Amino acid sequence: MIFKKNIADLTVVRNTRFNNRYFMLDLQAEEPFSVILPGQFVQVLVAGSPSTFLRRPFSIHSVDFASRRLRLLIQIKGEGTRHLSLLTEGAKLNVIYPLGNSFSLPVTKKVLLVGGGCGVAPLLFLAQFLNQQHIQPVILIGFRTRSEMFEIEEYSKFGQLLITTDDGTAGEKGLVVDHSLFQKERLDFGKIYCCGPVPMMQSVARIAQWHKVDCEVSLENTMACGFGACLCCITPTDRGNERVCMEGPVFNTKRLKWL
Amino acid sequence: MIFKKNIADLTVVRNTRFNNRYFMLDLQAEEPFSVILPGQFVQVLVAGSPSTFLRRPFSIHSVDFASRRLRLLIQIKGEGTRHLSLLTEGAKLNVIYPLGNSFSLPVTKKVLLVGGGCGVAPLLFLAQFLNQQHIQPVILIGFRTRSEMFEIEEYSKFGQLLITTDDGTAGEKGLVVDHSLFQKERLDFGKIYCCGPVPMMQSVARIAQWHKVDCEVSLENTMACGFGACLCCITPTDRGNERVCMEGPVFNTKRLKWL
Amino acid sequence: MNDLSVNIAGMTFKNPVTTASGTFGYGEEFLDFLDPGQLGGIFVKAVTGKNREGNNYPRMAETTGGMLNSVGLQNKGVDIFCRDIYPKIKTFDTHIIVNVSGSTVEEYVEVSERINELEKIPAIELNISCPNVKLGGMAFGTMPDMAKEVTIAVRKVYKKILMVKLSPNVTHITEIAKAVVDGGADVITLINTLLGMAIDAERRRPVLSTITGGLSGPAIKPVALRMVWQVHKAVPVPVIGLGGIMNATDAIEFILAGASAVQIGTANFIDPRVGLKIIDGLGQYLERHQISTIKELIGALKTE
Amino acid sequence: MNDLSVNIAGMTFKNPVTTASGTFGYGEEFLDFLDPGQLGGIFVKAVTGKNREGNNYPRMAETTGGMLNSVGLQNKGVDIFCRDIYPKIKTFDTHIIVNVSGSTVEEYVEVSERINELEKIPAIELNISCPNVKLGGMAFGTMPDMAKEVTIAVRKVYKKILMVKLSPNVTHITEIAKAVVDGGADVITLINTLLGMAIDAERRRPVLSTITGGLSGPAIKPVALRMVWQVHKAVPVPVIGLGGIMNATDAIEFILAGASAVQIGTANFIDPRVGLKIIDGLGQYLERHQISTIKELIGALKTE
Ligand SMILES: Cc1cc2nc3c(=O)[nH]c(=O)nc-3n(C[C@H](O)[C@H](O)[C@H](O)COP(=O)(O)OP(=O)(O)OC[C@H]3O[C@@H](n4cnc5c(N)ncnc54)[C@H](O)[C@@H]3O)c2cc1C
Ligand SMILES: Cc1cc2nc3c(=O)[nH]c(=O)nc-3n(C[C@H](O)[C@H](O)[C@H](O)COP(=O)(O)OP(=O)(O)OC[C@H]3O[C@@H](n4cnc5c(N)ncnc54)[C@H](O)[C@@H]3O)c2cc1C
Ligand SMILES: Cc1cc2nc3c(=O)[nH]c(=O)nc-3n(C[C@H](O)[C@H](O)[C@H](O)COP(=O)(O)O)c2cc1C
Ligand SMILES: Cc1cc2nc3c(=O)[nH]c(=O)nc-3n(C[C@H](O)[C@H](O)[C@H](O)COP(=O)(O)O)c2cc1C
Ligand code: FES
Ligand code: FES
Repeated sequence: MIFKKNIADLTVVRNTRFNNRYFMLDLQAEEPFSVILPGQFVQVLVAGSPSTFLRRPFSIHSVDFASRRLRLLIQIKGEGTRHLSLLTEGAKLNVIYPLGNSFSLPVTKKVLLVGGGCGVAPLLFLAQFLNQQHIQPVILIGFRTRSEMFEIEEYSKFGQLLITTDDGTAGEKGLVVDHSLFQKERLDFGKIYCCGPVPMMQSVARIAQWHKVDCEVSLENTMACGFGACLCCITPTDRGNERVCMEGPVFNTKRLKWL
Repeated sequence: MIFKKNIADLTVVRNTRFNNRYFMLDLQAEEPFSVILPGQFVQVLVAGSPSTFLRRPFSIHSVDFASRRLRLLIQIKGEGTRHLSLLTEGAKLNVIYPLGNSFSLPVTKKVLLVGGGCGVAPLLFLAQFLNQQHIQPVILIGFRTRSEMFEIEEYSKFGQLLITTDDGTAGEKGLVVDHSLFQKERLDFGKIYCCGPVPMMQSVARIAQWHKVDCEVSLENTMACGFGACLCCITPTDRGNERVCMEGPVFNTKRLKWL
Repeated sequence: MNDLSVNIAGMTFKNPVTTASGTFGYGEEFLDFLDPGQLGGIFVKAVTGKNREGNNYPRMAETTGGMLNSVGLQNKGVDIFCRDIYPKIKTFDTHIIVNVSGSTVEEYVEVSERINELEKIPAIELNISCPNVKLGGMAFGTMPDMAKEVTIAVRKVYKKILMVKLSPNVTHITEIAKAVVDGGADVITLINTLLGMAIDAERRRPVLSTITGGLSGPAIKPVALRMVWQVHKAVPVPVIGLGGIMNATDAIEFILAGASAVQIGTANFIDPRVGLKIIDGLGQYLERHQISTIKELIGALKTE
Repeated sequence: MNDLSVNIAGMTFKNPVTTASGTFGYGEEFLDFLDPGQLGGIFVKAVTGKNREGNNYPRMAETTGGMLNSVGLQNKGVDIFCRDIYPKIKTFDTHIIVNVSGSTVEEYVEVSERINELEKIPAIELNISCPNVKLGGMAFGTMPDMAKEVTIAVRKVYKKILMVKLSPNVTHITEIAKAVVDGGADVITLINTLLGMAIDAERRRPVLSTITGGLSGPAIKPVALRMVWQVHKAVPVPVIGLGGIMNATDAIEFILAGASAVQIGTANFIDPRVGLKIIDGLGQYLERHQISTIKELIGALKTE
């Protein structure tokens, strides 16, 4: 397997707006991709935005190796993401990819994926990848409300989809950690993969620890480089301060100090 | 007459490319213009260009009061002007206008206008204005070569047009100051108005002085504000350092120290 | 709700948004854009003892997120200021504060004494931090002893509120701040510009006629915020903060760091109405955070 | 034509483009993007006596035209450097220079002594200018006496080329420069980061865990250029210049101001191949201006 970081101008082939907060960029590469694994991310240069000096990191939402496309699912936060949300077909985007480690393969076939907010970004790619290993995960996703749900059918292709909404307009009412799945005596999974807001990941990690289930989370951090050079993005682990962009973004919660 | 500086978002209604260096922006205002005089300029905010922090000054090339439009003739120099050259119809441009003083009215009807490079910008407006005062100026313009000439017919409407080109492909060959007009014993004008590169303006001013003809030039300078607040744009005059953006940009060469 | 007023050394400012010396002319240049009475105050262009022509052209260079200037205190001198300019601006319905500059202690004293007589000027701001003059200026602001000396001398003749504006081009800003407070300063304003330089690579020459100049604009905001925070903690007098403020969020940051008021400088050149927008933005911030008075935010940075 | 090589204290650099300590890891992080052998040299991340975990998260804040960092010298210590890292990087076909940091004079001496033994390391860069550590670091770089003392102490044990990297957070950069040259420095590099601060207005907290941090990027270029120019004129040793260099034009500006070589810092984060682009750009500049060697440009600023 060839692991190699690239810098390239990718072409925006589609910009899909899901709602007033989320959009998806489909990016076309000239060259075929080398290995890209679920959990990895990219660093995007936001040209033409006066207040955006550094690149912006985004998880790889999914990859189509055949057509040399990768997709980013982006939540509008500030100037950089607002600027990206306005890109139209044909625009060039300078991207460094792929970066970081990836989710590790589970040892059992009983696997739970948990996501919320823009933390869902890498989950579809992971689900697809698990399918290729003949694993059908349970996928639990939290949305704020029914009208903000998206890509529901996509997820259903790869596993059993469970949903929570804050207001109960779809699936179970409440946060993902309130889901009835977690109320059971035994949490019957060999592995939990989780990404989303830190408080959510912490709650899920605590539940996993309680049930002695292995749990991996994908962390965010403030990044200057994204490829291990600056040491700005550290998180405390059992081996000291590690770089989220190199030793992560995926960490086994056993190794983290933030529980 | 109401003199008032405005800040407004003007709408680009046309962006005409003359050649690889020059383009013209037609800008539409919502509100009717108050007084705008030939020689005045505007300060344009170049949004979305990371390296353009301050506004960019441009002479007012012409005004159509009835349709509330003003035009800027712009030469591509660096990032700011390159960015403006890419604007398309419908784009909004934040502009402060009108700024600076203006050319003064001549006491005689024999008037010569001399321009070269992007210094031609305010001349059409001036010619049109003189026409309204029943003055038909002689207009002498220098271009590099025939293929870079533009707006020739426009000028011809308002006076007698003379041309020089560096390579002789149109009009007389040479610089504007080489024109046969200046070789005559007597320079039979009551006033010369001149704008263009500083060396050209200096040569014309020297000729004017020799012939004892009144001469006004339009100066450029590095401007931070454009409306008199910063004192960055001074030029030495007989009254000390004066602001090019307020006491100028038009100066009678008698008052300048740069001859 | 939304009380934006602040008190500084006994003066009440209707809001904490003022304009920085040298970036707002004498206020008159902005009359087409705003009513100065809406601002908390105006710090007018430096006034010196005699007429000064300032430095030669070019005086300005654009830099990333900022600009260099080397205006060099061009002004008509204190006589003309008192005779011609003061009568025109004294009617503005806001505090007019005069920025006093000089090359010698005597010049600072002379100018301050004259300004002391002007009824509608409640305060002066001693500019011991101008990087663009050969004599005096910044030299006073980089040495604690000199900074104190000039403050003491002016304090003797100036009876109203004495503000001193510090230079950021120093190793220990708090030492200078303490020195001028010891010398009798009622208020500290900071920062003036950082000493910088721009080069035209194609012509292989400095861009500015003076080679070096003063850097202002958002590029310097992190340095300014740090110094405001350090000085606010170090001295018992109110601090007025500035350096790169472009919008209301920037202003809030300075206030949280310890500024009782802020000055808007370079931003005025890009948007002459920016002061009013910042005042609006401060009101919105208070509303969003349900804070009744902006005074609560002064120095309210949580650092545990 | 187009000779880009420069000589610094007897070393020949194939071109004047090197990378700044702390922004290029140990070179390894860049192997997918470029061959380090194409660069003039690499200044690797700070090495201290013992393992250091650095500061807490968050360590980074973006600012206008720059960024603040408070990494705080995280590294595995000199033992691990010599044992694990050095063998991997010593094969790079370029000069590898180690940035030496410490909290005490003894620590600087200890580390320098160890690095002195490494055959393929021709020089060290004493970092007496790190703003992100509580003890030592910048303190050494802001006081001429301490700067000189640490330089003398290291000079005694370090036999190869001794570079000293200065902090810009001082009143008189030339005094510090003279002090370290007196102490035995062969080369001066400058500038390190400006001490700054960022505040999250919504949360009313500092952005960085350390409250203040070091400002880098194009925002600081005017200050860096000014200091390189001042120091180049003040001391007889070569100067390596850095601070906000993003492209070849910036690099030329530093060279004109007096830098014999430049370091690229923050720009590496945005474009890990920027060093190569700058090398290309320098060649083009020489060609356009018909200059046969870049040495002609060092300090060639025309100021008459
Ligand atoms: C490894 C990684 C993967 C990511 N994947 C995705 C993704 O797939 N989709 C997605 O929408 N977002 C993702 N993010 C977050 C994304 O990078 C930020 O939202 C984005 O950089 C914000 O840029 P901006 O210019 O719009 O906002 P800014 O104007 O920079 O900031 C707006 C607000 O967001 C906060 N913020 C900015 N960057 C971060 C950050 N890195 N971490 C936490 N808070 C931040 C700021 O403090 C500020 O309050 C990821 C981040 C990391 C580190
Ligand atoms: C009163 C006034 C009226 C003007 N009218 C016109 C006009 O009608 N049409 C037109 O094309 N241009 C005009 N200019 C010049 C125009 O403002 C500059 O060309 C423009 O600001 C360059 O911006 P930029 O970002 O493209 O270039 P930058 O990247 O800022 O600079 C590119 C190069 O141009 C030089 N430069 C930039 N600004 C100026 C300036 N103000 N004076 C001299 N050199 C400068 C720089 O030093 C640099 O070498 C006028 C200038 C003034 C002061
Ligand atoms: C063009 C210009 C002229 C200035 N003139 C003065 C002055 O006369 N007196 C003074 O104390 N500060 C002067 N300053 C400094 C500003 O008042 C202010 O301290 C500095 O610009 C930083 O603030 P800013 O980043 O908001 O502009 C001047 C600044 C600029 C840009
Ligand atoms: C993330 C980061 C880490 C740094 N670490 C070090 C360091 O370990 N030692 C050092 O001397 N300088 C360090 N610096 C300072 C840089 O080497 C350089 O002096 C500074 O960033 C200015 O250059 P620039 O604007 O090109 O980045 C660091 C800078 C950054 C941004
Ligand atoms: S972002 Fe630079 S090391 Fe992780
Ligand atoms: S540009 Fe500010 S005074 Fe003229």
